[in-house]
Amino acid sequence: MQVFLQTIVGGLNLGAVYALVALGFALVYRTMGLVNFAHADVLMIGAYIAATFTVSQHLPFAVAVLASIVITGVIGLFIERFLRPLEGRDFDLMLIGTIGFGIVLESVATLIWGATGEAVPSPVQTRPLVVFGASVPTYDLVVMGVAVVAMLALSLFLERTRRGVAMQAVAMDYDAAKAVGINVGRSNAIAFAIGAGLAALAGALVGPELYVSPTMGGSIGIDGFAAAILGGFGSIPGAVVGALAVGLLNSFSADYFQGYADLATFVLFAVIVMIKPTGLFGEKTVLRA
Amino acid sequence: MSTAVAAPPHTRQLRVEDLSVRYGGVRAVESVSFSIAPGEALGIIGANGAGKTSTLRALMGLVPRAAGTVRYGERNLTKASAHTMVRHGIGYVPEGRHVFSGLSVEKNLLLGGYSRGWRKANQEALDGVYARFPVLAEMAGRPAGALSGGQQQMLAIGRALMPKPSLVLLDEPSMGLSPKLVEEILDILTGLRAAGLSLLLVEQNAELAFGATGRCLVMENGRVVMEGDVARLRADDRVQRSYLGL
Amino acid sequence: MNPTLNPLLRRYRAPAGYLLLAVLAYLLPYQLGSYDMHVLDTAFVFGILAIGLGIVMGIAGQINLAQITLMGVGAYTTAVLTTQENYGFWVAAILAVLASGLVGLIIGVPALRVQSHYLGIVTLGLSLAFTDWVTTSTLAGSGSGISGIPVPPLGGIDLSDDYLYYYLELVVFVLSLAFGLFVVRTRLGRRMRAMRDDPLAAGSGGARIPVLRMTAFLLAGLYGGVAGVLYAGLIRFVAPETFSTADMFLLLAMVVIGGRQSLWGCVIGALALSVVQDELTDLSTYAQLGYGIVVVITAVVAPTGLAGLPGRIRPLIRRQREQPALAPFQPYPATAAARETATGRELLRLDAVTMRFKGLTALREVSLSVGAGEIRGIVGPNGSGKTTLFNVISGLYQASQGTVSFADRHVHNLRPYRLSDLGLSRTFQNLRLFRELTVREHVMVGLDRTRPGWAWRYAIWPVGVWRAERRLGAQADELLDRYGLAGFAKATPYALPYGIQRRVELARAMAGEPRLLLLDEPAAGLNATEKAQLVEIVRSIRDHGTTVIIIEHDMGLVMSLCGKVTVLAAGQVIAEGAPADVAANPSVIEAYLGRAAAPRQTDAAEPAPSKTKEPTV
Amino acid sequence: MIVRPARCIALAGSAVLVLGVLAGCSKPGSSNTASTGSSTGPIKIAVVDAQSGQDSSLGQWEYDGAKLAVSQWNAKGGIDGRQIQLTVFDDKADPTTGTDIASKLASEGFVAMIGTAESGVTAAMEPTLEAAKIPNITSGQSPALTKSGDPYVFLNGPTSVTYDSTLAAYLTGTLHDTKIAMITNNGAYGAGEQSSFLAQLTADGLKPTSNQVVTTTQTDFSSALTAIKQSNPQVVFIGSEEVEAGLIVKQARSLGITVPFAGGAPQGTPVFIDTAGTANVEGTIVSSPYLSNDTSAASKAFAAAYQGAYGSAAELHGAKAYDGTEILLTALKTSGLATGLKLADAIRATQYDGLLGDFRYDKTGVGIFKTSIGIVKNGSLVAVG
Repeated sequence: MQVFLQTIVGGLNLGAVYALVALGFALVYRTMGLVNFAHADVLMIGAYIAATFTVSQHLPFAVAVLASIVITGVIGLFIERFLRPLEGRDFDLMLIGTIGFGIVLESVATLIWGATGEAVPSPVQTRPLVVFGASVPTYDLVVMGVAVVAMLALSLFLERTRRGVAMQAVAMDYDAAKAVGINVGRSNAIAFAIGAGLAALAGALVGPELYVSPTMGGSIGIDGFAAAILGGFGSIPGAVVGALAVGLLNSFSADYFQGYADLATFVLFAVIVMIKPTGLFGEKTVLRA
Repeated sequence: MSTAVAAPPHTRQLRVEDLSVRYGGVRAVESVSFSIAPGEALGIIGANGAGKTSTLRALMGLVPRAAGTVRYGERNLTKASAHTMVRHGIGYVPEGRHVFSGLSVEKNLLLGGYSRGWRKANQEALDGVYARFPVLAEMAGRPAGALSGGQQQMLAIGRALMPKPSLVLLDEPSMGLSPKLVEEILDILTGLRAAGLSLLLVEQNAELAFGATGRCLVMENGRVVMEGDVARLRADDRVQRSYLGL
Repeated sequence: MNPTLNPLLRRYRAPAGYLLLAVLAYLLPYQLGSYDMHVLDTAFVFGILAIGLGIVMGIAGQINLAQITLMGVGAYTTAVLTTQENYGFWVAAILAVLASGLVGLIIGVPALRVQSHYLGIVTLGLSLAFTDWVTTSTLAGSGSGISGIPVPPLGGIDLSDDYLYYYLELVVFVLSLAFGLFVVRTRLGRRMRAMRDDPLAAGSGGARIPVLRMTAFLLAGLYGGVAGVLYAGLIRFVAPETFSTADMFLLLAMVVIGGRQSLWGCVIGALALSVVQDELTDLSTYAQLGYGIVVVITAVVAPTGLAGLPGRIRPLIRRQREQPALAPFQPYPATAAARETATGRELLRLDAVTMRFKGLTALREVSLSVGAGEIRGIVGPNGSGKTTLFNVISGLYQASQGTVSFADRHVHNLRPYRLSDLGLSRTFQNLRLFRELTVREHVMVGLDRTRPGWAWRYAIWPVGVWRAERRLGAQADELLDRYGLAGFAKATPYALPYGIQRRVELARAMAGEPRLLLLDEPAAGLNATEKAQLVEIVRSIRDHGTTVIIIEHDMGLVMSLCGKVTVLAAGQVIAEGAPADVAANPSVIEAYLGRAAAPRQTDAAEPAPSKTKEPTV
Repeated sequence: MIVRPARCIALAGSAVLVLGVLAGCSKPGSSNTASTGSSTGPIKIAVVDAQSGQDSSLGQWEYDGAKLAVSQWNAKGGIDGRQIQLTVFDDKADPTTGTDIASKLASEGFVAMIGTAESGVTAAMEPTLEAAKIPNITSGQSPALTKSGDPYVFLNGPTSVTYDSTLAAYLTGTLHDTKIAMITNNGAYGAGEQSSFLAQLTADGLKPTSNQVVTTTQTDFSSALTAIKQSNPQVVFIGSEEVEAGLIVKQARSLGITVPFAGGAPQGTPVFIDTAGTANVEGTIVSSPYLSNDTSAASKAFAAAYQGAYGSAAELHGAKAYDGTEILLTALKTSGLATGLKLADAIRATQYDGLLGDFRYDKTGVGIFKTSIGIVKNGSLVAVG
């Protein structure tokens, strides 16, 4: 029973991290129709920036996270210009183009920070809470809390603000969006910058839970992408629910299958996607996809 | 019918000269010229594939203008890109409605007023559109995609009216609608004219165009083949022949 | 140069080129050091693997991020069977290739349900599942891999020598490439390419999309297996890290940079990138950076890769050649049998068909009966449901209510390819041509009436495939002549004027000699001359025994062509009869021109918009 | 000019034949086998290690250690007046890349190779290196490496059997622990650790209270650690690389596991300690042949030189590579710059008292059979007793 509960806690914590990653995938896809495989590498850049600020500059963690979000967001503006020709292209090209860009980011990170990576100390040092015999580390609660806040903020932004609604409109109908006066290029750039900021937030938060290195994006990116797909690609609540599902799937298969955890996870994932191809919440279709 | 959306009387004239459109090697529109006086309603009619929609899209800047000039009032809009047109007072109702189907009716309307701001800046215009189209007020929270065809058409028109344009371009508002609804569209267009707006109406439904405008162009194969008062064209059986291939 | 010489030169240019390549390939090892030899041997393994990825991704359009895993299956099967089960190398090799083919099929199963990024992540996941399995399973040597794979025995030739192994690889590679090119350029590959460019049109032309997708994955698996066996024989050691995601992305980059839609491109990309990658191994980080940048630039600037460059450059340097003109259509010989069928027996019947989309009703209780030998016109204002009607008849939509029967069979649940087999063919309103296929290939796709089982001949009797291909080619040339398209045989249709594209689509639809032909706005965008030719063609088609239903806006054309016209408005049939009667019908005039001319009706119903989009697969 | 195609083909065909004959009908490559070790110019030695990816910190340490030894020898004038040239190759921890590099070493005339840090990569390279007669002093510690009968493979440290038997003996014999839990990963290193430590326990008549296997990519260990916690062990054996082991320990502490962890070489490294957090690793029991930089005068000198050259503290992997390189260079000197089997024999004969202990190679290529037990205190490893 305790293992079961603890596995749930672990799964939810993983899920919270994946949620932050999946939100970025979902946002960029929903507003731009771009499947961005470089997202996890943007995350890695964000993690490095935050780590640099905390470890070398000794800034408070929250400040470092904010700085990382802002800086990575600005970097995102440049990346978007670079990737702009790929928006709305066929999937093969998006796939290889953004993967290629991810490799560029990885090598740039290696050149700046070296290949060996960096450990980031946990910013919260209090004892874990114990709930029904399961320990819930306080930092995990922070991550989950931030994930929930990020989801709500993103939903509010997309549903309630002028800019957010306009971004959705761009993805739904390019020409009609132009006709009502939306500067489509700028809208996309901002959407991508927000996605990059989200990636930075995710990266900064997972830094202390993992180890920051140029290759850290790999498996987080795949799990985050799987989460976004599972929830219904482009759906904001779907990203979070999908992420929690993938997190739980991961931790339970680790429990039951030990070394064969990945095998179990991905076979199950394939089966779920085949049964429900549009995900739990249905794909938020963009016109071009 | 309320006239709350009426723009202040304006004095701008639309002048289009030698507008051409090419898709690849195909000439869709060949050197089309016309002008619309302030408060005038002009119709462009013709059979399917005559180049009416391409003319309108080129005017809006949604497809590249291969040649020609576009002036509205003092401004030369020949090089203006599509998203700036609304700031010059030009509203656009696309062919096939093209409402943002995943967004609510109200958000569609607010997006219509995107260039002016968001809820605060658009509240008055929003009330005006709701007054004009009460059914949209009833449906305000529904996703636009769930509306019926006629309601979507009203939404598309309402969206174009949100920024209080002085000129509205409408592309086949009657498409796929029942005769009764076409009648309603006619009433709406008459109302817009009465409010002092200039209209450019592209229609396959000639009777609607005749009813809503005072002057029409007839297009065939990318060219203007006839032009004249509605009364004259209505009597001219060449129009009917052009349509029915007689 | 003597112009008479040109054809000769042209004829022998290709064989001479191949011969030169063969000589170079034979002599290459004499110029290389032992390390370069090893690099080249590894490059060839990737070359073969890239052919497999080229077929599944470039030719069939199916994202497969588990291609490297298929090689892993081949290599691991060889390793396990030789080291633990004591099988001979070549027996193990055959079993390994079969195993990879089987795994290819398994990995392809999701492609039956999902495509694009969904398929990407699922195949990537399955690839990680494989890595996990070989890492953990003691059968597969766990994390430390399997060493001690025996040297492949080959009649006393020492294949542990990289130089001699090269010749083995060369032979296998050439055979693999030749078979790949053979598949791509004959009917199986042609159908795959058609499916890639437009699954809907390919399906309507009789291609079994699910079977084709699985075949593509099977081929990817077999190629992966061959690459894996060669890998096992060359390196004689397998470990999980070798078949990793990073290597998969490298392979993907090879194929995209080389040009995914050309097997030559894939191969050249693989060989070049393997060698370049190795040259730069000492500058790891900068090499990675450069490789990333090249990949991005290729995706952005040259989406067709290196293989696509000649095609993009050629028009720039070569003077615009005189465009050949569309030759006149040569009417079909009117056969007696055709006249026989033109007796008006009912061929197509719709009973009270209703089509709803999410609460919108596009067709409302439409009933229709078309007799054999008719040319039926379907007219109506924009958005009245005409195209939806065609989509229901051709099996793209399933009617919400009502029944469709074709040639006395209930067909309203049949898939488009089944209807195509029964003799139903169509064109599309917005021209659905295959972007990368030549005009001749379009016609050949239309002519190809083979069933999926036919594909076994590729494995058993390729000569038979080749012969059938020549017959198909001859038929295609005949048909191109008939439709006046012979001058454009080698052109891709999207570079051609619109009128010719329309003609191509018509020729493709008629290639299978259908019993019923549905034409959706065939005159749209045509000029007056072309319209006149169209009338002539459609008449000849009917006289040849094919019944025609035509949706058209050009009323003049409808008037002159159709014996009977059905008028749709707002999803309902409002009139039917001879063209002249219909044109005089007040409700038709009202529907077209507006209502002033007709008395008002109290129509409370509110028909929905039916500007329906084509469904996407 | 008129060219008849048929003649064209015939010409080309005969050209092939002629060229084939010219090439001597011999198999290619037989004439240009690179001679290992030319008699002039620098002595070429390769370091092969991961310089990129997750294991690149290991690779960096090893390269630094080897470089230090070489630069010291070169400063003293090299061997027989010839300088030693050290070249580093990045194997990306990938066996295939390893085999490519092995061929490269063979064709470019390297006399010997230092590395790799991954037993899997070394195993993949072995056949090629054996065929090319290139001695290889590896940092791998898998017992499998010693079983191939390859005379060219040498370990620069003990095998994992030594690590784990020493550790098991300390836990069961000295501490009298009987309740020992295990957590290992399914990678090459982890699987090796699992089997050898489990074998030691079994030999002592013990069963682990819990035996958890995790994957190398896992980041959440809740279920495994909770199972371990419930089995109530006195100590947890950990068989995983630096970063993952650090995450495991970090999560274990937050789940309320307070007992010490015990493990091999990775658990003594700064990366492990930083990743887990200094407070979390306090008391970790480490079996290592090189516990700290101040166990002997030699290690102090090494550490000082290392600090001077790279500005960071030396640790086990750098020391291993340093020892291995010293042994190689000594053998080169004593054998009079021999190559191939002679050099291998010279290495085998070299008796070297190094940083890790006294190397006396047996015929399986293992030269050292002893590790010591250390405990992590305040973020650094301290020898026990």
